[in-house]
Amino acid sequence: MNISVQYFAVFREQAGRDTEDLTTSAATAGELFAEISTRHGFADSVERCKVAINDELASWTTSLSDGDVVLFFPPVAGG
Amino acid sequence: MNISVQYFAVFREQAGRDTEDLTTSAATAGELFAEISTRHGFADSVERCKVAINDELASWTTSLSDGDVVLFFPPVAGG
Amino acid sequence: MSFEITEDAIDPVARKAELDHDSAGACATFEGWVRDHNEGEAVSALEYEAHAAIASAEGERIIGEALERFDVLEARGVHRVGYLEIGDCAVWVGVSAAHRGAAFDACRYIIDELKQRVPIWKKEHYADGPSGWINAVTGKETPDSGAPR
Amino acid sequence: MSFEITEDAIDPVARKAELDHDSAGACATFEGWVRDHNEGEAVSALEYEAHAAIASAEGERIIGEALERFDVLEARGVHRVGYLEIGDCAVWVGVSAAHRGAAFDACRYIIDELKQRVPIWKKEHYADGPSGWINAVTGKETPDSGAPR
Repeated sequence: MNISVQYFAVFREQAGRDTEDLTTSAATAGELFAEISTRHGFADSVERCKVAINDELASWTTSLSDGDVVLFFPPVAGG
Repeated sequence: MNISVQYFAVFREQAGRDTEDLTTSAATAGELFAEISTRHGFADSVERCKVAINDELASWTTSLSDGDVVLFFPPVAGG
Repeated sequence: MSFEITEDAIDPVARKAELDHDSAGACATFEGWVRDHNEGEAVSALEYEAHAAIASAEGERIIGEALERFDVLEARGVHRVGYLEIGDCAVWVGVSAAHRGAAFDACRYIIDELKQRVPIWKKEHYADGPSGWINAVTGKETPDSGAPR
Repeated sequence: MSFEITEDAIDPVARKAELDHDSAGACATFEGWVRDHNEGEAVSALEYEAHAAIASAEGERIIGEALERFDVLEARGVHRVGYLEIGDCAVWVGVSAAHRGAAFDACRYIIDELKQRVPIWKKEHYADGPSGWINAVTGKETPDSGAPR
């Protein structure tokens, strides 16, 4: 399955890139996060982060489909 | 004892005047209020009103002195 | 002077500028506006009366209490008196603090205390009838005979 | 549009005008300012980043929730992104209501939810050292290696 990933804020700096195209066997957004998190050494746990799929907030248990654009958000800190 | 009384808001309208000079035997601000309240038919109870003596907020048990200026305030309603 | 009684239109921008502080991360403000109704009656205007000297002193005292009780940096208040129309700003309160919790709490403390303690009265002018003095305790108007009874 | 992400300086006067309502007796506003310190460190500036589309949609959702939960008339919010200096307004929230309790409660609800839910991040620039991304959950910065580890 081909997925396009986008990184924000500290994730972008830790991954050293804005976006990444990859082939994965991860079934859900959460599985993909775990896979990527290990590779890039993300320090934040899944409970405190958020994921969006194709520009809509999603849950970690959402299934991935071929061609999805997956956005990983580190803990937010507006205001 | 000669006292000068000033009325505000609804008290002024109920008393029909701004100020009033009077001779009283009332020992405290509260006694004076009771005396005046009966005469002018003030509808508000002492618990909800306030008194000031010589331009400082005072309590109903404050003793009166000859020449005091006593201000009677109906329930406040700012804002 | 942290609290003021004024006959002029309140300028929230100028007042808020007095709250500036490099350590401030939060600013909470409250404005009381003349609204078009009270207790089910259509209101056309409001008239505010104050004992300016005592109201100013009591307002200052309340601001001082807020600065002591809450972890805030600056606090200000102003209340307008005279004849106000629908939409006019009758009272403004502003607080700055490092964090938002204290800013909100202090702002609310100040307006709550102002409404209970400061000698200011309002008389409502109704769209369809005579006017009446408002009683903060009950929210209802006090009988207003206009003459001694 | 009740909530907006902007790169421009926030204009609180223009925003507040959108809250006008003849039935409004109360207006509560909150502003988040860039402060000169965080967790004991001297801050020289802040950089805000957002996913604008998702942040706007989530902000709109929060404003909608406030309008449903509280007895308020109008509610608006705006968050600025980009490079901000000490004293700049990063976020503004305003609510009008007939009575002050609902105005305060809704204003606080909106800013609390915005800070928890909207995809906005801030990077602090320190007076004496490198920069760091701030973590709303702990208030501490997240390790920022600047490169994959």
